[in-house]
Amino acid sequence: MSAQATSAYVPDTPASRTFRPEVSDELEAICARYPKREAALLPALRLLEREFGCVDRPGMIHVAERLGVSPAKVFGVFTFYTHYRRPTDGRYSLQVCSTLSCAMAGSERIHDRLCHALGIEGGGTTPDGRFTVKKVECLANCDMAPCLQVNEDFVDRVTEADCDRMLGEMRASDDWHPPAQTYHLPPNPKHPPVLLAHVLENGADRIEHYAARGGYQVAAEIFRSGRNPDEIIDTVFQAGLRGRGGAGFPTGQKWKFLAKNDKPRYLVVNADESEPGTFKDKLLMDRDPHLLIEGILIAAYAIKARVAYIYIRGELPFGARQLERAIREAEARGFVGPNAFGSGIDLMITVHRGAGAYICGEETGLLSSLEGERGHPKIKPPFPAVEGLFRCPTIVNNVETLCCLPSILKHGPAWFRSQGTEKSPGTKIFSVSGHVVRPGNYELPLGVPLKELIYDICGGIPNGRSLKAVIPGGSSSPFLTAAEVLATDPLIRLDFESLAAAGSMLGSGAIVVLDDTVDMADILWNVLRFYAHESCGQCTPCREGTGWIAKLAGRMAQGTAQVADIDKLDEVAWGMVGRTICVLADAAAMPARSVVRKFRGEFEAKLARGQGA
Amino acid sequence: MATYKVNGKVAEAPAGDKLLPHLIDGGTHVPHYCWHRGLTPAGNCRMCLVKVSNSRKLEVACMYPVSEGLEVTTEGPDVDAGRQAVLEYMLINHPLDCPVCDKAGECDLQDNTFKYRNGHSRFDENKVIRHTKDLGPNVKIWGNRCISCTRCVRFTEEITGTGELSIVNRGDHSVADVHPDVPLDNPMSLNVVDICPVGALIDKNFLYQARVWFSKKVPSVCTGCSRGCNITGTVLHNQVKRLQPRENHDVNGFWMCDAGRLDHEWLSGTDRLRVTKGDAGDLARRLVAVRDRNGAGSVAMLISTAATVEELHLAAKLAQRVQAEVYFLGKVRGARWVSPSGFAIETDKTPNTRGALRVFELDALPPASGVVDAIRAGRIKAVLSINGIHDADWPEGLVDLAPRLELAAALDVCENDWTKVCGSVLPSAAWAEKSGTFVNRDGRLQRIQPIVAATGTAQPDVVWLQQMLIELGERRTAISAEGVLREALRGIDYRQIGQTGVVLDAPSAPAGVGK
Amino acid sequence: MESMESTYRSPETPRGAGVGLRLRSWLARLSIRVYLPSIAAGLAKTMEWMVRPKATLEYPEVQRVSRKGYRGEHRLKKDDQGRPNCVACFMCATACPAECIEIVAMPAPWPDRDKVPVSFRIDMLKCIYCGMCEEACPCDAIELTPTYTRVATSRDEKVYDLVKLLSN
Amino acid sequence: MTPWLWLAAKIGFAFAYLVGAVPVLIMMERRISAFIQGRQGPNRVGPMGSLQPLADIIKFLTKEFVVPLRADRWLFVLSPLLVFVPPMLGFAVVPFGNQYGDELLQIANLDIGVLFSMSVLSLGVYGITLGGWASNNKYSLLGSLRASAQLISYELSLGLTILLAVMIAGTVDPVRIVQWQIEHGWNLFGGGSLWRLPLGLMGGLLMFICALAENNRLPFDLAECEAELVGGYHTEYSSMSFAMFFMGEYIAMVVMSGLITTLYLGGWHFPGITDPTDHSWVGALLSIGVFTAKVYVLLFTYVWVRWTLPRFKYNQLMDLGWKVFLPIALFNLAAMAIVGVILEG
Repeated sequence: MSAQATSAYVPDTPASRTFRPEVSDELEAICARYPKREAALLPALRLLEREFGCVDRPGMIHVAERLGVSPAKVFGVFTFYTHYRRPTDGRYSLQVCSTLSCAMAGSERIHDRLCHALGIEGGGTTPDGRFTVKKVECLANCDMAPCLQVNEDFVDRVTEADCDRMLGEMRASDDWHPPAQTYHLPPNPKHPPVLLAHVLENGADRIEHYAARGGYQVAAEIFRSGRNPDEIIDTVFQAGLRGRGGAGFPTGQKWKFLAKNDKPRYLVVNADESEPGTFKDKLLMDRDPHLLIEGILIAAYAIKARVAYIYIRGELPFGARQLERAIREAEARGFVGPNAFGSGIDLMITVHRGAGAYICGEETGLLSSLEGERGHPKIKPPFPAVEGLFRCPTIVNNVETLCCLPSILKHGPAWFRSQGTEKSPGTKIFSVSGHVVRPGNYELPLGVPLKELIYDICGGIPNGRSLKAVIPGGSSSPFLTAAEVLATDPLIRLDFESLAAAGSMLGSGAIVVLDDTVDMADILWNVLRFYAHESCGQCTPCREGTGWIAKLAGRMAQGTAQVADIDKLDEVAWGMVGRTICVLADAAAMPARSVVRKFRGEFEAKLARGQGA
Repeated sequence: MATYKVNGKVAEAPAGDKLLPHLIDGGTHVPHYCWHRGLTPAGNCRMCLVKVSNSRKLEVACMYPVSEGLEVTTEGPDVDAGRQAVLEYMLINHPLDCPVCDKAGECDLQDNTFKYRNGHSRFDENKVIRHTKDLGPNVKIWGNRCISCTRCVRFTEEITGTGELSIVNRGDHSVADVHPDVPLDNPMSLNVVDICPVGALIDKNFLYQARVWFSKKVPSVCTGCSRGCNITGTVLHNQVKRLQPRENHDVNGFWMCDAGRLDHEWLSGTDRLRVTKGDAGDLARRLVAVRDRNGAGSVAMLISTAATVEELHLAAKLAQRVQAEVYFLGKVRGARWVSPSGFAIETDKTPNTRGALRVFELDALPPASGVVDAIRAGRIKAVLSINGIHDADWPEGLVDLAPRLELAAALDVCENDWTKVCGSVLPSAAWAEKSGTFVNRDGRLQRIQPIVAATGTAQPDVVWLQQMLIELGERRTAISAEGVLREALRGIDYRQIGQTGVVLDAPSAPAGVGK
Repeated sequence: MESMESTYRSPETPRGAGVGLRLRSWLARLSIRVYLPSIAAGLAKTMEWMVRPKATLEYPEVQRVSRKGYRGEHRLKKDDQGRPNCVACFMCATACPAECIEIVAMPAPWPDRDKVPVSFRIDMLKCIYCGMCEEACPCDAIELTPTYTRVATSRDEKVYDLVKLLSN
Repeated sequence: MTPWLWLAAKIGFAFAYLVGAVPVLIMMERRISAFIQGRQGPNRVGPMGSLQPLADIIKFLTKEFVVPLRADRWLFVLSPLLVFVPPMLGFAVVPFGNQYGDELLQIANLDIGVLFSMSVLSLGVYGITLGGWASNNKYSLLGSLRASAQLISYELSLGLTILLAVMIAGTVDPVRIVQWQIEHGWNLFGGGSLWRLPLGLMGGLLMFICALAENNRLPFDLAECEAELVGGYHTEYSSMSFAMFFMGEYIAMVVMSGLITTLYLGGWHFPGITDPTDHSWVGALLSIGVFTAKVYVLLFTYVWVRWTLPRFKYNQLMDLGWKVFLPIALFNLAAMAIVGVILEG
């Protein structure tokens, strides 16, 4: 211990931090984009990180002074988010994704390899302050598992050999970056994509490309013609578009709930894609940001919002840069900004980066975070549509939802309804990862049989293995067993109703396929560890319960639990359901209960073995 | 107003109001941690679960709005099961170190656990360890005990506006903390200890001083400034161990300042006067003798504004009898401090300036410096001081002029330069040792009562002054402080004053008496 | 004699008994009247006790070995580093029905605990040796030893302080 | 040796014999009571605790003699002596051995020795009565009254049983009673005649029981019944005066045992051990030894009975004395007289 303590990396902490004048101006510019100065807290911490390499104590005090908040609040916010660089982080922060798909692809081995090569323990920093290795939660790159993030850059499909090579290169250079991420889209012959139609095309992220393929026409038409916003709402309502973020709430309905008062209205784009297994929004934002911006324009017009914020998760810096550039491009063309499309409407779009908190994907948590607070969800009612961001009526929509808008308005609700099912119309991007031959994003009409997706479209289970379980909608959805997936009656279709009837949910459409090699206890531990790590800590049942069931699952995975602990896990999980402000506790409890119930025999056998040994 | 039902009984409250305060006011027991009447509700502890007719699941009463026809159930197996579950979660990472926790005995978590849990835990895992450290000069945190209710955080944000506290980390590592370089050091910081529903935040001054179940709690009024915050004193072995605010919305709300809270240490200090020098009757005779020798106005009385209304009344009688000139001794310190929530700390650090104005029927109190001038002028030949302030603003030169006096006498609580030169010194009971009333700056008459017994031969000034008056034939027998109050303010007795006081007249706050 | 009769009721002669039985019955009644057999039995019993081994131990040459659970004088236990186990929680003082325990606490100088006693006094003259303190102790710090022989020559000596209790 | 010297020697021996018995008895009483109760008794002072009585005496001697206020001082001082002296006198006629040369081992060879001893022994009650009265204490007075009533009650039965022995032996001279028993057999067993056997047994038993009552021994120690009367007649006595009561009681026990031995247990003789014709110093010592042994067996029985039987109630005591023992003793005597006349003329 003592040897390690002496060799541990201790950074020098300066007595005070002060922004350079130009950074100071930048901060003021950022503050100007929010109605309250303290809302610029997260971007301000990013500035600290950029300017001084990390967020440290004097830096926090400086930011507190600049934003007029207390240092403790800054400290509280900073400790809430995991993605900011700590003073103890090394020059290169190697963040290994440890969540489901990556874990199944062997991220644990990558992590251990890195630690071993650097001679440090997980979470530690080399004594020279050069390298830090840590495990992080889902990096939204599940089809490229296992995934590694070096500072802010992604490295896909890392092998142990890659690790050694990269470490060598990083040792040699002070400013090493991995090669830019390449994108792929698996072939999907059955259904021509709508949203994903152009993502792989060269230059698809440029406004020229987007405009050339007919982009911004819908928005321009709406803005210039001065259409009645309620008409647009009605159109969306008739199209039956349901939220693509997870809950599946009808978007038009949500818009109609907006409080009728004279407060400013806000449109917030939920780009905090952090549900394990989901990686659709990342692709859209990285490759086709203008599609989103056009969607934002339409939605903002419809709900009479004059300010839109894109809350993008901190782990997606490239996406944030793409969006910012796209906004600048759109501003240059007069689509965004004062007097958009010459309509007299001033529309400001701001990209707001999160910093590593799954709970900020929950809409009220996201709003708290956007206000510069810890990402604590708020009690509903009042719903954000009545009292949301800065206590004003606010609409929070998912990236994919907004991306659907241009085509809906272009082709009309009937066209949209012609795809998918009666109650779940339209197409949806399904992010398939895990044990399938061709993982990736598939845009399919809702109502596609799950079986068909796995076996026909994705090419089935590789290596001649058989199916064991499927997570149909991100790790917060209850698991489906192979029998349930393969059954023809009822046939499980990928739409909101069919999955709800099967006792699970569509969620964000993140499908993780597990073959028969996996140990369900390991999977459960992995999932529950994620929720324990991501619980905001506000409500007692969630704060304590997620940790408890994760520890229980941990002992089960290690085989040191008792058979009676299976029931205990089930009961403890049940105690969390419906007792909290947001649904994170339910999101942890429901899959946990489904796993221990559906795979009880496997758990019992394992634990009985463990006790015997 | 909406009509709703609580456990089948009809109740009324404004629609849209949160349920919990109305339930509590209606006498229903609803356990709660994060909710505090003086703070905005947060709804995060999930303890105040009740069943409402509008919802399938249990709802938290602190955030649920009252609506017409709502039916609320606050007890029964469902509700108890919900609370039990929440308590179980709350306890799994709680260290359960009640034996060494100062909160034990007055801890909400302990009480509710006793009520709802069976003493059994299903938790076999390792507990999360959080920090134990000083948050500031007066407050220490035991992070393991913290239940993240955020009462303290909201207090520093909403009441003091200083925001030194925040919840840091997330999940089960959440704990209240300060920024490492900015300690919790505001004039009201110790209130967070009172509102902490568990033993996470502890008053370092009270740390390990007493187990509360051995101690006694006595209501009184703070004498630290003219605000007159209502307080409760905790006493053990005849020593005041701590002072806490007592709820009074007309004076201090739920709070008090740190200075007032810590203003009890001198009560058992070594400089307290414990031995009588001289004798009350003799003193009275000598005062009269001085008057007889030198004529009316040759005697001065220097009365502190820490004297109770009763003492002032008797002092006025004495002054009349010996034809004394009366001057007043005060204590004015610092600048007025007002929190964003409106809680004020006054500069007049004596509790009864207004009472003195009223009893002596003056518009302004002659300051103590007048005595010095009068002695210098040769007018005053005897000075009797009546002082209950342990560090009063004595007028400069008074002590040096003592040799020019025929008689220097003091009724005082602590030894000071003046009592050292006095021929007669009668030790007085301090505020915590006597009964009496004060009029605060807003004209509210409030009552103190003995928290501890006086040491040595110290007596309340009411006793000393009555002995003097008896000697002079002004009175036949000594009566209680309450009797003196009835005499001083006709028609008011202690029962009427009660625990929260009565307003005497419209306020015009005096600034206190300078040197 | 009335009272005697009431205590020792003569056995009734069964109806229709034979001569032998009647005679025996009569003798029995007589013997009770005369007390002599009872007295003889009593004398035999006392004689038996006289020759038995004695219950008394020759204290102090022979010391009684206290049975398990004997409640003698208190002691405060120490851990392997010689520090008192006591954390000054006052549970013993709270449980004590004789109110003979007086503790003054202070913050602990060691990191592994919060609170230690700076003074721990038991007035052994007030103590009723009920063992409730031992029952109440959450740290297994106080226990009642089998020691029962400690004498003192003044009242003050019987007020045990921390040092004494730790060395007891 | 001159007769006077002999007399002085015998008196000296008797005095030492009686006074010396007191510490022995104290010791017996305490050790036996302890043994019966499963205890050890005093065993610290001297070997086996043998010096404990000495310690007691030193204690008594060094304690303060307190005369209660308004007590009759003279009688208060006198009464312990009255308890102490008469039993000693009674020993004068008891033959405590055979004879050495011509000299009988008896202080005074009175023809009517038995009657003398009876009369002298009953004087002891004066001491008790006076002591109780002189104490000026109601408990003492009650105790002493009880003692006198008890003495009178049992004196009758005692006298009748003594008479029985006298009738069997046909003489009132103790020496000759012993002689008769040597020749015919112990009076306890009827003096060698089968028909007298039940009478003798009954007489001997009655005499012993009455002796218990006479000596205020349990179960008849109503006079000093602690539960009701504090200490009875000697409540107010302390130091040596209390010790005198104590000694008087023990000496009375010894004398009474000597009398019973003489009248019913064959005196100093035991067949096969003593030879009545052996007047050498060896024979004399042997006979004294036998006498002592018999006396101490009786004394042991006193103590044994004390720690076996509980105290009677006063009414039971009186019932027993008057309604049981007196008729039995009378019947015994009458049977002896009538049957004796019929069978032996």
